[in-house]
Amino acid sequence: MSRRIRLGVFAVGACAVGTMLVIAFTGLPSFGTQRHPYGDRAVHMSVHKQTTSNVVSSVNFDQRATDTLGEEFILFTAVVGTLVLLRELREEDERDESQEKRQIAARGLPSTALVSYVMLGVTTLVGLYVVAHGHLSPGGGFQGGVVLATAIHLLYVGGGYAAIRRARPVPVYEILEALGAGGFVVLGLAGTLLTGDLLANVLPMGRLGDILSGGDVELLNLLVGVEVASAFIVVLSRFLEQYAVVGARRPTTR
Amino acid sequence: MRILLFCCAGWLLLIGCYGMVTSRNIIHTVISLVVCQSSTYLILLGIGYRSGATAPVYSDTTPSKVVDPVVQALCLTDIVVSATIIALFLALALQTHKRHGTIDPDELTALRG
Amino acid sequence: MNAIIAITVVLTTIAGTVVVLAGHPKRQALTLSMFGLTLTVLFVALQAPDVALSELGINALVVPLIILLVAEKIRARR
Amino acid sequence: MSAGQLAPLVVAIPLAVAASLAAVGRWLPRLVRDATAVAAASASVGLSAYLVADTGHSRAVEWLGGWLPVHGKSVGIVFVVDRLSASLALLVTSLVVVALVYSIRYFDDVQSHYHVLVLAFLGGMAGFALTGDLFDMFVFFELMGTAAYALTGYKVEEKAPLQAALNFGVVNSLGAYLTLIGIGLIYARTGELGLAQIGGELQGHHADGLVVAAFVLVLTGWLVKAAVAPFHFWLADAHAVAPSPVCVLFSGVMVVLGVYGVFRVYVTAFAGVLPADDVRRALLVVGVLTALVGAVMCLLQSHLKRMLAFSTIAHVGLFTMSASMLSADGVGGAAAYVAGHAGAKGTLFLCCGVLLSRTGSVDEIDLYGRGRRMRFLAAVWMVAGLALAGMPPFGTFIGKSMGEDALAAEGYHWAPALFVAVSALTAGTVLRAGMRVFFGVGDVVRRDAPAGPEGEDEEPETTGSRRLRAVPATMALAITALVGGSLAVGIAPGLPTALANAAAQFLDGADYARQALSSAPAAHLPAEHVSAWTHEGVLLSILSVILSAFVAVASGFGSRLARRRRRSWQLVTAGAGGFQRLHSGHLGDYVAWLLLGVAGLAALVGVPLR
Repeated sequence: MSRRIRLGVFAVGACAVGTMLVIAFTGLPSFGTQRHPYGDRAVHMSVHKQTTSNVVSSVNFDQRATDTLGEEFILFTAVVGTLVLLRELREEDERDESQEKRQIAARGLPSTALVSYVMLGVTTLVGLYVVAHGHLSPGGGFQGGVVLATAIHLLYVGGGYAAIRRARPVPVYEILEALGAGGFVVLGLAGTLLTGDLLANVLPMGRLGDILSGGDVELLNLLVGVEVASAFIVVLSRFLEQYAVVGARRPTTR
Repeated sequence: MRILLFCCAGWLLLIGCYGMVTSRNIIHTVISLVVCQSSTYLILLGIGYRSGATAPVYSDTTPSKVVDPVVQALCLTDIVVSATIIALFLALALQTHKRHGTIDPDELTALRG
Repeated sequence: MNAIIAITVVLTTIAGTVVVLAGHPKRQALTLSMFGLTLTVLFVALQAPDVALSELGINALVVPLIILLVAEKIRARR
Repeated sequence: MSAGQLAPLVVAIPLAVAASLAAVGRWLPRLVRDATAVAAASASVGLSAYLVADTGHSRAVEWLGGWLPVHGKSVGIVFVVDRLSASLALLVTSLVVVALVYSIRYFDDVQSHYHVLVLAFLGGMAGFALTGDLFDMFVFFELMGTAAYALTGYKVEEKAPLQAALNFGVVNSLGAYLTLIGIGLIYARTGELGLAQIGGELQGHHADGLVVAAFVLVLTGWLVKAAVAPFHFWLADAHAVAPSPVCVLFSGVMVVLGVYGVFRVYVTAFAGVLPADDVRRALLVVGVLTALVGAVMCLLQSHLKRMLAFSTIAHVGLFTMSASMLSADGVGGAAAYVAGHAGAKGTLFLCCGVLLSRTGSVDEIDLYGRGRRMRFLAAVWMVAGLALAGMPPFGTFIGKSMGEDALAAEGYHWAPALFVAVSALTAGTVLRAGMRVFFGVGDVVRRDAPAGPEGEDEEPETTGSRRLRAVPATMALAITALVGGSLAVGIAPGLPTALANAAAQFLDGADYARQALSSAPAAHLPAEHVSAWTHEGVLLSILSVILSAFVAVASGFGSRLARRRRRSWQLVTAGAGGFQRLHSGHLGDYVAWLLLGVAGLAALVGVPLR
């Protein structure tokens, strides 16, 4: 289709879909409605039966843990997929080592290095805190994992590509990522073995507010933290590698 | 307020689609997809909002009015997970550029007919 | 509270529109980061700190970073 | 342990093995990786078979994590397995085993990523079939999507797979977001996410704009996956370039799961609020459109895999038409058709894989007469082509006959003619290609520019990128299993009756809710006796076989016919060319069509309700 016809088709479709959405929105309950039956039940269950004070974590890792299992594996699959798509092809294997080294040496300034090392420490601590307190306060494995992955990449600002390559043996994180996803499903299967139900709680609950409390929620949170952090480290490293190393070579003519 | 919030979400969805339809660059297409996706979070959280309520986290055990935690749980995992899917698409864009020499949808011609 | 939500909603919508209309991927990465920030504020206003934290990490930081890397890489190949 | 408690393991076991393979696969020899993956998929086959056997009279219900409902209300996620969903899971898992066996001699697989992706794909598909929660469906939908995008783009050294994977991924993601908006809307109205709970809340209410919009939006995602026109564009791209064993899964089950999702959601959640006549009409229109688009486009292809992809689209249209009758015959017929089609179409895709490995091409023009020595492939290809036409006693015949009956019984007397025409067109095209490739019969076409996707060389997909001299035993085994499976579906005694009864169970939404929420005993359904071997059924099938032979000859010698009637032929080719140009491979086009499709669907469902 030509550009104009495409825009025409889009305009017709978009107008109709927009109208449909507006009609649908007028049927919604008023903004800030007090009626949230599922939400109220979830809060009730979380407060009275569980010992997690962050209800969102309770929903994520206990009441609707199967969703999170699925989401975990979407993450896992997407990372494996990215690795497959960015895999080194045969013709690219002949690396130009000297150019690679020059690229690595060119990065990093002493003043920014110091700042970024300090930042690295702070950010890592924040990330660990966010992961560990997911069942108590806002945050958890998903958010904390992202913070941790970002923290390591501050090294790139300070120490350049060489520093980050030392701190980040990518295969280790690939394995950690798989173990995080695998651990989630294994803990779920432990539920099947012990109680008959997949993802049923099998760990002691502890006391509300304690850092070691919440039963499975705490451990699942940690596993998700491991997985998300390693997943983003792996993904970022692949893109960084494409940018810093493969990009430095002459473009493959084909 | 209801109409404002949800119509803005609908606008974001459609403007994202507009971006994808008119895009001359696959990276631009993928970013427009991210904008579309943001509209879904806006809608979900708007639905879960409760006037005068606090976040669904208890500092002590006395329950107070809180907003719907379920939609928040749905959103927060989805945001993180979708980022890796976006990364997958960007990896595809990178390889597409390597093989086709272009990332303009108008010039990608491997799949006609 | 509603006033804050209304203002951030409008800001978010504008930011999202700017992201789509920005021509170059690099400019889009920056505007996307701004869009992520406005969304973060909006989610906080909607009493969703958990979601806001994810949004901050992902759409304000990680995704724009990847986009920048890819855009740079593709520019370098030209 | 109850059958219900075993149901989630169909999903969990492959996922656990996928994660372990990703962790340690790099140190394992290739054989161990293959064996582990096949064993994991086989475990799921066993579990699904047990579920099929156990769900004859009642459903297997499992509240995950033990979050049982209190007074019919729950905070958890439920898996509700009836015989139809268990059978679908069985089909999914069995096809994965076949695909994995076939892949033993397939491409270099570093770090067993291929196996990991296939197992995750399996987990997503099985989860989608078994879950009884709308948002959980969405999650598994995304999981199978993600694995599928990566598998489509697996051959990164070629041009077309990358573009196809992007088209597939972006269009599917957009569909998924629309589904999520629909889920949000319905959550705002009912405050529930479980299918049965949503159905209970909506029961007896007035269908207003919100309900219609929510229904249409939720369906959009599923219909994109089902590749129903005008959401079908990505399918032809993806199926034409994905590795052949993966195409078996794409064509055999992934698109079918989209159709399944549509009917599952309607029956359990929306049947109490949207009248059946209204939905039936809408889905019938969509089905007819899809069948016609697929059949015509199929005829115009010379790239074998793209041809098969359009044939899949045509058949999805037929499944949708048949199931949209919402009767035991219609849904049961669609199920039989799906099983028979999966075998036949899978066979053809695997044959393409062998052709690609041995000749480096899958274009019928390039391959003219080059398959003369390949006796096994020739025989299997022609048999599978005839099965596609609905030749008795293949499974496709059973499904086609039951579907025609169901449509005629509802007063759509033109529908059997469409069934015959569509299956004759698609099967005829396949037979024409077979004649050209394996027998060197038909016009020799000369062309200036390479047509179809990837005119340039395709890389063979086998290990070590050597060309194969003969068909390896594992590949022959997989191909034979698929042809045999298609035949077995057709001749298994009592299968039509069993499927019709399973369909009656599937369609009983009220009973579904009772069993899911209060674990009440199942309502006793009167057992129905159904036979596909009616006079009309057999006659129509023979007619479509004869017609497909006619199509094969006519299109095989098309240019000779064209020389006689130049004027009218030019008109036809011009029209066909214009139609073909709509399938441009342009992502912007696909997004525009998607929005138009949503609008059309909303009009079809919503306008008659006013």
